[in-house]
Amino acid sequence: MVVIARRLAGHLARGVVMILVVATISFFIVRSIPGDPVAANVQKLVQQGMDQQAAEQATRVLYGFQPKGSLWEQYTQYMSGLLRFDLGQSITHAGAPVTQVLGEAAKWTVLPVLVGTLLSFLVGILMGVYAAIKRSGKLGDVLAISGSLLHGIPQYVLGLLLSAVFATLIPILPGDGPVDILFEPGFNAGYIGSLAQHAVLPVLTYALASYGGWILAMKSSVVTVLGDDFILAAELRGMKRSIIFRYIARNAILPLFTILALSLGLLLGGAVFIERIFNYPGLGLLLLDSITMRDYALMGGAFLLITVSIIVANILADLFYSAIDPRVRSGEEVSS
Amino acid sequence: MAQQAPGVRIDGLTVVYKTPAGELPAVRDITLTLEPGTITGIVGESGSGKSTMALSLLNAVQPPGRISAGSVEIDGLGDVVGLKGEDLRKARGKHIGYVFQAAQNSLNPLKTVGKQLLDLGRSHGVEDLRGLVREAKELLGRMGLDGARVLDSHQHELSGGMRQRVGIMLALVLNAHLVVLDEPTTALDMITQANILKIVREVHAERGLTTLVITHDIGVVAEVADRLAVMYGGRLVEQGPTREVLGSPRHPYTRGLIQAIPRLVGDIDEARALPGRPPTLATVPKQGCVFRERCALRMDVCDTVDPLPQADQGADGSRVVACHAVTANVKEHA
Amino acid sequence: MSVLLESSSTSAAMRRNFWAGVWRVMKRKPSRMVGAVLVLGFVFMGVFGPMFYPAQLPLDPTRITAPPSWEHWLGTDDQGRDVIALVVTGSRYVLLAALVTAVITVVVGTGIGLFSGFKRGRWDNVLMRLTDMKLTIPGLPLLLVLSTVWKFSSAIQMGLVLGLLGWGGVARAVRSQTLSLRERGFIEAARGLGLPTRHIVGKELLPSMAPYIAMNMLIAVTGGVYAQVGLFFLGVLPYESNNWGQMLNTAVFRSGALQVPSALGFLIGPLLAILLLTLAIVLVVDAMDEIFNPRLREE
Amino acid sequence: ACSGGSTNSSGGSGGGGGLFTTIDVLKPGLDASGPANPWAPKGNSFLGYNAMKLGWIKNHLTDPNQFYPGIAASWEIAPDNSSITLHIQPNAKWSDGKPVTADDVKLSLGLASTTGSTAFAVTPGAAGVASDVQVVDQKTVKVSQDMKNPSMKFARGIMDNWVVPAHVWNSLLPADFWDKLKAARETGADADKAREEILAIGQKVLAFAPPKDVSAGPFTLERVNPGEALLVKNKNFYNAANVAPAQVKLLNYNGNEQIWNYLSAGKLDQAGFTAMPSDIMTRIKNAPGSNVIRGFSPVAVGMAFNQSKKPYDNVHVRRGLAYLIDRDQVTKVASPEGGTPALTTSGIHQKPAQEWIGSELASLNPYKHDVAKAEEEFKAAGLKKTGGKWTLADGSPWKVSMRAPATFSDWISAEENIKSQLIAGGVDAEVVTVADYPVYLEELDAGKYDVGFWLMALGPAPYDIFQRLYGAANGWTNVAGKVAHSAPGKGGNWMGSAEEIDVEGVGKINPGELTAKLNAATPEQAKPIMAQLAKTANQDLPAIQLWDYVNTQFTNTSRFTGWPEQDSDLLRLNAGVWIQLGLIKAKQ
Amino acid sequence: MITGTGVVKTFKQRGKVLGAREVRALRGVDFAIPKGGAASFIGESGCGKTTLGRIIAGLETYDEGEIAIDGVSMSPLKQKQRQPHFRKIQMIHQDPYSALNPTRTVHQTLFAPLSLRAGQTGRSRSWVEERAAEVLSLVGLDPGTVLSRYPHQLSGGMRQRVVIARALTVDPEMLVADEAVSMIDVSLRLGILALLKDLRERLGVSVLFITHDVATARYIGDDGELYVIYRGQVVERGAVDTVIADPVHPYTQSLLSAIPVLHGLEQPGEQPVTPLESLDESQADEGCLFARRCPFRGERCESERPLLQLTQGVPQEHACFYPERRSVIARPMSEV
Ligand SMILES: Nc1ncnc2c1ncn2[C@@H]1O[C@H](COP(=O)(O)OP(=O)(O)OP(=O)(O)O)[C@@H](O)[C@H]1O
Ligand SMILES: Nc1ncnc2c1ncn2[C@@H]1O[C@H](COP(=O)(O)OP(=O)(O)OP(=O)(O)O)[C@@H](O)[C@H]1O
Ligand SMILES: [Mg+2]
Ligand SMILES: [Mg+2]
Ligand code: NI
Repeated sequence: MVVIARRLAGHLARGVVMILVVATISFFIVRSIPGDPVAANVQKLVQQGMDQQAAEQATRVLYGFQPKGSLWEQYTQYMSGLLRFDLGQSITHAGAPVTQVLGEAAKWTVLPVLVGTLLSFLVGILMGVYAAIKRSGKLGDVLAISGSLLHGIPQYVLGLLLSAVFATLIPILPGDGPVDILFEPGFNAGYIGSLAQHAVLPVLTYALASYGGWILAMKSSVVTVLGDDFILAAELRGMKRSIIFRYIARNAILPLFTILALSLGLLLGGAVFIERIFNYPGLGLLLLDSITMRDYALMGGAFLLITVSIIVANILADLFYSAIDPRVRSGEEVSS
Repeated sequence: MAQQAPGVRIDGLTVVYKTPAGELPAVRDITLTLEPGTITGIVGESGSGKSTMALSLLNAVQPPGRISAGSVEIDGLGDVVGLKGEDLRKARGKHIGYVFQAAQNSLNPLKTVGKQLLDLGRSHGVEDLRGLVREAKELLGRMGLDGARVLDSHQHELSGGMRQRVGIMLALVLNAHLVVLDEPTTALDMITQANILKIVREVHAERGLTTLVITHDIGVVAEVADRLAVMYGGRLVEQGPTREVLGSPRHPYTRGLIQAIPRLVGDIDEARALPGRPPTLATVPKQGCVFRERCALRMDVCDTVDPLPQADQGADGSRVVACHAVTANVKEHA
Repeated sequence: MSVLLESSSTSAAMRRNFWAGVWRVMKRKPSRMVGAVLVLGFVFMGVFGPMFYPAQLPLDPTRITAPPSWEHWLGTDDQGRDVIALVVTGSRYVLLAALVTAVITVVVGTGIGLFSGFKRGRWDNVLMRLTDMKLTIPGLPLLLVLSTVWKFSSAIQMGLVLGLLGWGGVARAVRSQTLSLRERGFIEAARGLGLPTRHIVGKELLPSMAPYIAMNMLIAVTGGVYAQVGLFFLGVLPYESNNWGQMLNTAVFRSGALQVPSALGFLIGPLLAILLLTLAIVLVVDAMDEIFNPRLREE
Repeated sequence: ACSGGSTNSSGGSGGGGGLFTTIDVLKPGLDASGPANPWAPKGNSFLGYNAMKLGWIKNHLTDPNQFYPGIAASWEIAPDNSSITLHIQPNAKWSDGKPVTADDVKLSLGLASTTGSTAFAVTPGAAGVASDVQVVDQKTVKVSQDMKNPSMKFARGIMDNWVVPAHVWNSLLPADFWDKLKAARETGADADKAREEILAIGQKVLAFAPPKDVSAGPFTLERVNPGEALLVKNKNFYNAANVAPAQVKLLNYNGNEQIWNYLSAGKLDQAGFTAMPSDIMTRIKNAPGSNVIRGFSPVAVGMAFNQSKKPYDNVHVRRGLAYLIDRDQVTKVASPEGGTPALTTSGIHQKPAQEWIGSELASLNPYKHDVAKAEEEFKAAGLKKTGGKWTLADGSPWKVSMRAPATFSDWISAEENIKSQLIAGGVDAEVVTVADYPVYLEELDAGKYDVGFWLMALGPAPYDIFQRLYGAANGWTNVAGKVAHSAPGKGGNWMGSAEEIDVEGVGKINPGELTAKLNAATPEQAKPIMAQLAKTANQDLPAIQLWDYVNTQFTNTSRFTGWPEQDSDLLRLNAGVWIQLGLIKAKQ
Repeated sequence: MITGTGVVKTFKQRGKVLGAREVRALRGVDFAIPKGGAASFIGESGCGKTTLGRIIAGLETYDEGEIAIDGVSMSPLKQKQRQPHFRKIQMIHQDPYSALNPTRTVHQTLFAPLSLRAGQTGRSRSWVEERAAEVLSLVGLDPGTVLSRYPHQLSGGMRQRVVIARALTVDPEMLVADEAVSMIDVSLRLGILALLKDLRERLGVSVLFITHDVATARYIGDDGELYVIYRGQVVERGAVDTVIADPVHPYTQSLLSAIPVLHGLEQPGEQPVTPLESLDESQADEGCLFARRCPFRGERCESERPLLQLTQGVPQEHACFYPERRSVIARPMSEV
């Protein structure tokens, strides 16, 4: 327990440093973006029929939500805000706290990503075991190659293909938006059903995008474990197949937890594509919007949130890992 | 099935491995009898086929290898080569205990020894799991370990010597009377090795086992075995009672091997290395004597004809040698 | 210091051996041949493809986003240009940028990994923290943010930025390889003999890792393609008249390829190119895996 | 709802006139947490539905001061434009039952001045600004214009303002607000401070979230989720009897392709214009009940030159290019549904051009596609043609480098097409895009581009029309009615026309000053000026007018009828206004 | 001549998040290896033999104490300055498989250090060729057949010879052979041992031989010294044959009695000493380090640490309060 606590403390310390660094980086990147959002806003208003001067004034009010002062002052202000979980105000949302806007969007990213990951994790692991066992046969080959292929194909290609096939050519599933409005939000069959229906394609894309990785990782992990002496030893002791299978599975899955965290990162990164294709109002879309709108605070916030969730996922995966690996639990360093 | 030390008769055993160059024999036409209640030692250099033979005793040669000919008759089990599926699985562990070459890593790193013991019990339909644990503790205690603590430990919490002892415990706990130990002391230091060998000897005697010890270290065999068999290039070149074989080796390889042992006392110039190098699966001659390349007594016939094992009966049991030169010599004398 | 030539006869024999091994591995599974041919095809397409077409692709304003036909196998784009011609001529930018990405990824990654694993100690700590950070920060969002700062005005620049963002994984892997090779006696022996670091890294470490690096390079190529095509697809990069990602963007967001089947060819073109490239590289990596794996290569 | 998902019929809860489904093209990305605040950019106040203005601007070709009644049932504009008196709808009530009063209006105008509004600009000396808001009685408000720098658009600036309930928004304006506003219009330190304070109030206004939507419009906001916003009928609306739909669903969208989807599935009862390819248009037209209404949209797009750069300083080069580019083809490729090729370059949208300059229009050079004439012009400019390619006079290569923001796909299409045409005509060309509109504007302003696309002819007010060509972007600034000119490359002057231009048949004129005059000119006074400026633009070609936008509205007759006619003056307003005016009827 | 006095090495095991564990690998070791002489270190696994060997070969730093090479003290020197001195001492690794680079031929392996030297001393390329052939002949390999081979084309014994040949390229004054024969096939071991002895005699290189098999120590040369090491401390030190025949420290006696008896050839010793407990590094450090396992321990052993010294009537140095000769080793039948 002490070891785990220490590990946790170490991770947290490193995580916090990481977050601060990322926050700093994003702060400066975001502020070095060229372009004049004020002029763009003015032009937009002018096109909508507003007078030049009025447009300028309106824009000035809107962009008043941007922090003022020297870059350094802004930075210290931003960092001290960060400690209070205050990420500033969003311009496009007329001064709404960035944290609130992010909170709205986060659920539309986190849930599908989690469901998709879980789904592909389960299926991928099973198929990975199968591919490992049949690795010298045709089927194993096909599984492995298709796994590599799926692992290799970028998410947007998968998303586009799925959307083209299931939402356009054979329109059996909704391909944009997260839910149908006419259902009263809440715990009722219609609303939940609509949510689920709309989530199918994005979740499927997330799942397919990570599935290949699982198959490959699980396969190689199983192959490694199969080569471990203790499996042969168990066989030579006449252990039941089912028990040996459990040994293999548990030992093979263990290293996958690290990959789980990494894949979460990958998926969260890919959310931009999937959400754009399926018009899912999650963090990715928010980030994209904030970039085109030059909503600096929101942009930095979205970027930070995505990164932080990856850091947290890493920590969780590691803790989970240490909870089930006795070697780590007792403080022994496990290589690989 | 409460049986006592079973006898084992290996007859014409050949094991081949599939390689890009075709199927090559790692063990070729070996005939060997393990008398009930004895400790037999097999020595041979790396790659001579020792482990392969040991695995054949459990019909557990791993792909791409397979037993291509011969039989392994074990009292109370019959021909193991013919066993399949559940029968084979049940025989392993319950009838034949196997202590793994790399016993260091023969335990599941994620489970405690005790849990693995229970898994073993369940696999073999042991009803009285408490009894099994008691038995295991007793065995461990017998080997100088604190049974309760060991059963609660994970592999990484045990030292090499302790792991090896746990391996022996797991091989014996189901009351197997035939035990195969593949390199039981490799990678252990001298003092631990001495302890393990002592344990092997004592347990063997106490439980009335038939034991097969496989090693590349003649010293180990000399220390524990009643009978000694020498393997070279997948062939059994000589076997007989340990003292006799060590005291008066007949096969030129055995002689060379014994001569090559560094000695603690005596004239150091007596010892010398064997010229040449041991064969590998690919370089072992396909026909004729496998040792001829390094043999001082090489004759023309060695190139073409496999020397047949010739047996004679000595005071402590039979001695077998497979060498044209030795046979010829004997004939000459006769 | 005099540099001596290495015994040429042995390396020649070795090379012959190697190619025989390669051939055997390729022959074992025909799919690998397909992969190799596809990779060569893409290289050819990138190098010579654009030469088959006029610098300014002919366009036909009467046939905008036309469905596939005999004349235009995958239809036409929103300007009435042939989709296949676009894919072919667009490949140069994409592949060049991907190549630059891969080279930088591998060079920087290997450099940092080697340095870190070789020097160990404080430098290692610092560099690995840096690498960890790079690996934790999700690449795509970072690219999105960066795309507003940088102007990716040429394929080389594009590759440069992608490469500078992508070296983390390679560095980590190379470092762990270096660390494990360091433990091997031959590196220590070389140091004991007083051989210069240049020799140790260049002659002892790198050749041992070469296959691994080559594989990483191939994978980095696909990574480079995906990232830039993705960015163009999202439309966060300046419009590039001839680029797979731009085609996807225009097809989906402007020509309604997901709405009207007639424009589907416009979408399929670049998608197919990406799929084939992925397939090709997956198959080749599969073959390389076997070629360079001494366990599998051993006869 | 999405393809494959449930359609309108699944709503069921509608009853009565049923459910009206539409989309607000100006608001991509509905924000479920957005407030019902018409000033908030992501707010959930929808023009005409739950957000009311004093009046609704008619889509008139030339007169900016034509309105449909909104909160104001009627109005009187003083003949000299010095004031406007508003009469509030006698029956107007807020959805919570309270009547709409003059105080509401006054407060709303106050709020407008904090957030930026044409008639309530806080810039000293701004044109057409209200000097005083006077509550005449509970249903009448009089607003006077500051006649120091009057504008023809004063009435429009007043009518085009949101009205929100004072009993909800009261707390935002401090008691001394109106004094502050007065102070802010002056110059000096006190004024600066006042402006700062007003700015701060403005921010509060933008961020203000009423606890509940209180609307004087035909609907109130029921709920928003990330996909859609649902509005229900407001029984207290003054014209409730004539409001047909019981519910309005406003769909969210993030990209135009989503709107295409909705439309081709026949899901939208009405939608504003979004750019789309012809294939999609065909599909949409084929959807059951689908109906397209087109009308005037006072915007044109032009290819503008930076005359500080060679060879664009030479008018013959500009003319040559105008001859070389086939505008029909450009329009067909770039904006097949949203525009008509410009007949000529006059700086005015072709429809109102007829009204403004009449027969003069015919005398303008149409710059019909004509390669021979282009060659002539190039020769006149001293360009050389070698090896089929035009080079500069000194033999150095010439490449027309056109810029566009990457996000404006129709502009890029157009430039791509122009590029092909130019190359075919022997002029090397390229299209360079920049990340997005903000960067584009910044760099354009900095004079970094040779050629860029520029929106022009933003009517209907004449001043606004020519302000695009002869305003700030071309060096002329109009501060407090005084015109100043800054040299090319300075003060935002990226077009770089000469300050005085000798126009054939007119003589030397200063187009900037002429333009400034339009601000306060009556239509009759404006006409001759417009003609002069049109001629100038036509001859001097600071920009080549490529196409004039068309306002296209999509409607669907399956569920509702009563849609506006083609070219109706209702067209630039959205369906919310049509509904509240009682035009839309449920289909029987 | 290499001498060491009071060499101490403590490893801090890192990798743990917080707090580090210390491993006291060497606790003040004295040694002296004369030019052309031989010394053997024996001891159990983990007692610090390799560490000491690596320190002597300059591959590891030491924390305290002093090492002098040919009278030059190493302690005040910087890492770079030490290098030329340590180059005189070459390490022969235990594992000939990993000690050679699999991607380089014997030719390349030998040429690198040789051409470096040729470059430094201005010798010609032909010298390099000659010298390569020479060192190969020295280790008993035929240059013609071996030079062009890759390591995997050589047997274990040949590989170990190549490793030695490589060490000889720099004309070392001393070879540190760490378990140089333990991974070589039994039948070939003596060959390597004979080679080392031969090199001593012919080239005058001194040899530091690290082994756990005491018998092999005799084959390096009978003039050698034997150091028995226990938990980082030298517990007995003397001429090889003396120590083997008349061990006085109980630990040495344990080690020697643990050597398997070749029944049939040998007679077991009369007073074998075998401790049952295994080595426990984490055990307390007070008193004699061996006390816990020692069957002959007295009260004094528990509280006081015996130091290496000569006592009356004992020919070799030892660190034991109660030194006593015991006949533990097996004797050949012929002698009995
Ligand atoms: N899976 C395999 N595939 C191919 N050849 C194999 C395989 N396993 C063993 N061999 C070969 O079979 C021969 C005998 O191997 P085996 O493991 O039985 O030797 P051993 O005597 O136990 O050697 P060691 O002392 O190294 O354990 C060797 O030449 C080996 O290379
Ligand atoms: N690099 C290192 N980091 C931490 N501890 C180390 C390191 N090297 C050695 N040790 C520890 O120092 C002690 C002595 O190790 P050393 O390798 O010198 O023993 P040895 O006598 O050579 O053992 P063996 O016979 O197993 O080779 C051991 O406890 C070992 O775990
Ligand atoms: Mg073996
Ligand atoms: Mg060691
Ligand atoms: Ni991966």
